[in-house]
Amino acid sequence: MRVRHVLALACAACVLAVLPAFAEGTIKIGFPIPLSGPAALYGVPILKGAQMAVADLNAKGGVLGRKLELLPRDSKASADEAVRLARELIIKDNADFLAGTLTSAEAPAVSTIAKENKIVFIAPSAKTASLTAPANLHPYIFRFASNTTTEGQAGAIIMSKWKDIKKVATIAPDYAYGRDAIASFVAEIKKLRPDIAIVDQQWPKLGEPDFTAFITAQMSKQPDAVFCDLYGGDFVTFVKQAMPLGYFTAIHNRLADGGEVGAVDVTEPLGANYPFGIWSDAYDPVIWPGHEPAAHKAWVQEMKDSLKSPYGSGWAIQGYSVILALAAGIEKAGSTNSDKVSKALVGLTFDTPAGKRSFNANHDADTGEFWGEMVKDPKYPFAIIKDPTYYNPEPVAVTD
Amino acid sequence: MNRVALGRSIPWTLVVFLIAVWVPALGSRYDTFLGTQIAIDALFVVSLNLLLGTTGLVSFGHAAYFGIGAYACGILMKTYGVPFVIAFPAAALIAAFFALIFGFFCVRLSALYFAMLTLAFAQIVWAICFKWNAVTGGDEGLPNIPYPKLDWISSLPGLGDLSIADEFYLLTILMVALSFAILRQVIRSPFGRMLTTIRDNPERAAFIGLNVRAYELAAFVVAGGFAGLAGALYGIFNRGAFADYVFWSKSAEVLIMTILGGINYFWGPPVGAFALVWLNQEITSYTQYWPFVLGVVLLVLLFGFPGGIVGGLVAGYERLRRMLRPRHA
Amino acid sequence: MLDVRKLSKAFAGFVAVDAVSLAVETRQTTAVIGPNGAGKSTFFNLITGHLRPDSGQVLLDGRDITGTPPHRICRLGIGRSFQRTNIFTRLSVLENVQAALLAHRGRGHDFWSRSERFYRDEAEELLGSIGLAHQADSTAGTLAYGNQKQLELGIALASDPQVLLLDEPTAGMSATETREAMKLLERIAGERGLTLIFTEHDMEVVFSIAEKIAVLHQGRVLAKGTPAEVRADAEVRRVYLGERP
Amino acid sequence: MAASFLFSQFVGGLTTAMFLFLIASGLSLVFGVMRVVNFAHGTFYMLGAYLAWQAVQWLSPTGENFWPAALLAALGIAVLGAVVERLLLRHLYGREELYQLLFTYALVLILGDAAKFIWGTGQLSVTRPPVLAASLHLFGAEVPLYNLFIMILGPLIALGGWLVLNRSGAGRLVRAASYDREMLDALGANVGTIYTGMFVVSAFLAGLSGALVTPIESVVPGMDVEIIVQAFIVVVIGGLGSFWGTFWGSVIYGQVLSFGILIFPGFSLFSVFALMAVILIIRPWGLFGRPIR
Repeated sequence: MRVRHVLALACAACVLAVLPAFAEGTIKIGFPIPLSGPAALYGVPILKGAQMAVADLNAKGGVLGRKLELLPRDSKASADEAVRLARELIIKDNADFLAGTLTSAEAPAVSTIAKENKIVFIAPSAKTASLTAPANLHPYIFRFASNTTTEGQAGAIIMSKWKDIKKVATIAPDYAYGRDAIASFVAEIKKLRPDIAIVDQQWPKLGEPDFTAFITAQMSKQPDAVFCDLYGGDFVTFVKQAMPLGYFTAIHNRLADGGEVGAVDVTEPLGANYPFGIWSDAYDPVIWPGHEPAAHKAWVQEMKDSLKSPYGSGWAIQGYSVILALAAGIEKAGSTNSDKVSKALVGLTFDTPAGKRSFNANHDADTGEFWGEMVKDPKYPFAIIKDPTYYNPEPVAVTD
Repeated sequence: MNRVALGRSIPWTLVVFLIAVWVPALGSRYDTFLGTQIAIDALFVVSLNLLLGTTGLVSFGHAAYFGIGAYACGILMKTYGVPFVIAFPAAALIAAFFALIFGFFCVRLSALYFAMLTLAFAQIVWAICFKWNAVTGGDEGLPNIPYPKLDWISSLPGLGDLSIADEFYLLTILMVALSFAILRQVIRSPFGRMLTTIRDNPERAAFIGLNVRAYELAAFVVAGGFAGLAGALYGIFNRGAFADYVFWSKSAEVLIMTILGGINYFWGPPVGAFALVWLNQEITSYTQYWPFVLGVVLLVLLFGFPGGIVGGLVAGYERLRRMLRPRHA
Repeated sequence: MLDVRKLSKAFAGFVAVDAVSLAVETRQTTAVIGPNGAGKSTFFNLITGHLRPDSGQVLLDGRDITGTPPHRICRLGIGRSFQRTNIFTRLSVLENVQAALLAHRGRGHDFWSRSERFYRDEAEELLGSIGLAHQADSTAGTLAYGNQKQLELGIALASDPQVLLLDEPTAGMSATETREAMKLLERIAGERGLTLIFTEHDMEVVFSIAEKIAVLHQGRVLAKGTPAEVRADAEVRRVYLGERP
Repeated sequence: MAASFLFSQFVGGLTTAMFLFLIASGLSLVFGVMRVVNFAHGTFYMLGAYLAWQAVQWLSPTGENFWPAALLAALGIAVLGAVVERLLLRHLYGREELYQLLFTYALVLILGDAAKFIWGTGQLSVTRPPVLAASLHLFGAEVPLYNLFIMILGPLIALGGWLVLNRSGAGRLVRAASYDREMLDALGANVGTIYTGMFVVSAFLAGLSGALVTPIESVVPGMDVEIIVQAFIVVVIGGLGSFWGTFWGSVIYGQVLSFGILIFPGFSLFSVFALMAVILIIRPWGLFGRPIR
């Protein structure tokens, strides 16, 4: 008798332990993203944006009647780590979808995992054109960010208007993002201004702690202007080291940076030490005098509250929008089956705080960047983008 | 002490292999996943232990040959479309070749200097992997290494329809078991005996007529080759080769696994690999501070159980046997 | 047999061995004596290739072996024991001797056989002759000190040497142990026709078995000759024998 | 190319070199005397940086009190070094080198995570001390005063270290300890105290260099692993255990890195690894080391 009781109890315990795994529970979204190191400056707000979206959607009853659950993991901006986490999220944690990753090293690596496991993966910030190039495109990869082609072209268009420059240098992190963006910039600037010569190209690694030698080497080639793709913590360190070396004075602050260093996330830590007068971009200018959409204003307030930050972040919008896009896809597909969601996402138009966006047949969203000159404003203790202008040059067919 | 008869006559490699075969059938997808990782790590640590436990050489750069194997196999399979049956042994040969070159310089130094030199060469390999964008993919690594063609495994009688991950698992444990059998034999061979004399006393070893450096180099090359095999499998398993594989912290990690299991036993290091992988997946569900836990485990090991898990078990078994046996025996 | 000519070695300006010459006949037993720091061990290390001499020559059977690495010297027929016991502590006694046999016979490159199957009988026989047969399966490191010294002799003999260099073969032994060890040495040298060169502190031992004695002092040869000649040497009496406690 | 640019490239390289020397000297001293390769040296450096940031927050976020904060940080790390040596490391002296290596690696893991736990994973930053915030116009190049300060401090520390090692009684004991520990024990010198002292001095240097780097570089997790690799290269190039070797190793490293970037921009950090490879092939024991076997 006793034995049977014990057995029954044991069985019940087992069933209870196993139950949650089988219940039609939450929709799980694996979210590997850099939460440490210099890239965390962007990774953390992206994650917070995503968490905000999940909270908003769940407050409205979730998607298809099921709550969303975000499974964030620190990818340390390393492709190796991101791959490991992505597989663990799928195999161990039974994630239904993947979103996240920050760098263009992580996203392509995770994309192959998504393809193999037939799980939809939406990248909020990886820009490398090769992510969705024909050779690498598969049904499950989607990108919400603008791509390196757009970014390089935007930079070239801006720089082509600086009439007196003849010698241009570039500096960008030495991996897919930097290399692709610089390639696109160089191709476009040569088209727009054949009189311009590229005099120097520097390739520090991502997370470089000491830029001094790169800076002095670049100065020795005496460029008139610089196209830069350093971003996040790297840009903060770069500026800190370049200022006393007279780098910005030498180029008269004629530098364009496509790495979203116009976002509050970078301008705030640099404060008064920001190289005012350079041109840069942000996905979300946050401080947006002029033609700001009404919905955006309300959302920014919510975002600031949610981030507990008086100035918010220019990156939260990427995390937020990715989750909205995924939810819209699931809603349209009426299922969490990745094959169906993937079909639903192609051509889907959805709302984001900065307006409507849609995924094209190439699985890229038509996301552009807000560019402008970085200026002082008495209302803020840091640089802001003057007249943020939306740049979204026609996406060009990418040849691999 | 090290002459325990316990299980000497049992062909452990075969036994463990026959048990491991059942994992895909009985376990979850995640068990197979962990099993693959443990099997590959086990091969990696056993190759290191040929240096550490058998020859008495502390290599702090063993990850170099693991990484070279991963890149070599990955580049051959992905970039050049070479089939696995050729790429896999080629990875071992290439890793062994690099071990020969680096080892040539390393064995000229001894003890701590040897360890530091192996580390230095491993960092050079890392720098090459990290910077040679055109070949290794640089910072982004070499993602998307294709799986080998393994449909034939599913067509074997009695196996049924297996997923590619299951098939790769079976391939992995087969390769690891074969490697174990070879390494076990090498250690038991006269060559292996010569290595143990070098471990115990290099001065004396030279004076029984051994060219100590040549033997150390040979051991280094063999260990490098098998580390290369482990790396080749890992590159496919982890769906890519990355510069992190070669970084010095990876070398430290294998050393930890090896001594955690116990360097005085062939099966010590694989037990260490099993324990560490298992512990990692248990701990990471509770806390993100895995390095902290690993550090504490390491401290406990260094101060409490220098013989490692298997060393501790054998010592406990010995004590128990002595307690249970009548005195006069 | 062994002819050492004007061997010199200096360490950072300090001359440890200074133009030492020594000719040893086949089957002769030679003792090299001298106070601590006289250069005895360095002298041995120069002969066996552990150190490279600054100048001078070592000839074995008329063949120049100066600067040859230790493992080759060993192959050429010079065996040696060390001042600090040098055995393979974690192997069994039998495995120690087996390993030496394998190494000497060039079997070390063999990857595909089992090492324990080689030369079992020979190793056991050798252990018998040095009186360690009953300890064959013990771990070498656990042996008593005297037995470890015996084993070291066994390892040296496994290389089938013609010349055997022994650095303080009885260091740390009691008087009885010393007597037994020397008896064993004499017997084996006789059986195998060995040429023995040894260093020793115990003058009783030295004068009882050495046929020839060389006295080293501050790196130089102070005196050479038969025990009687050396005993009679005034210089030796003054600087060396006189200092004996 | 104008000479002023070469000069500024040279100065940049020298700054890097002197920073590296500050860090690597401690690593080299501990190895030279105690035969311990302290992987945790980089972690001491990182903790020094975090402590300096913390002290600056307490004392004055605007940066006037940077100097006391830096000193405080260095002293804090020295105390940490003493605790580590006295409580843990000393129990491993009799053991194989492998155990000491792995012990210091355990410290890397534990202290690195502790720093993450305390200060988070974000990037922290300290402003330049106002006294040295300006730049000097020298031979047509801008040389930040702070870099100049580091370039002067490096050789001073080298000279000081050399004087202490070679001209003082304590230094003689330290050098003797590096040759033969047993002999020193027999002479009645307290080797334990010498070792503790050495470890504390080395930790102080690591903490100090960590504190001093904060005005130019960002304080982030992982900066320990980054720096230990560089310090290690310097020590290997110069020769393990050679104090002056470490100094010249740093100088060579800095210049090769700096001019490598100028001449072969595509290769950047690879130039120093190539340098290390060449030196190891010619002299595996380093430029100033002694062959040991």
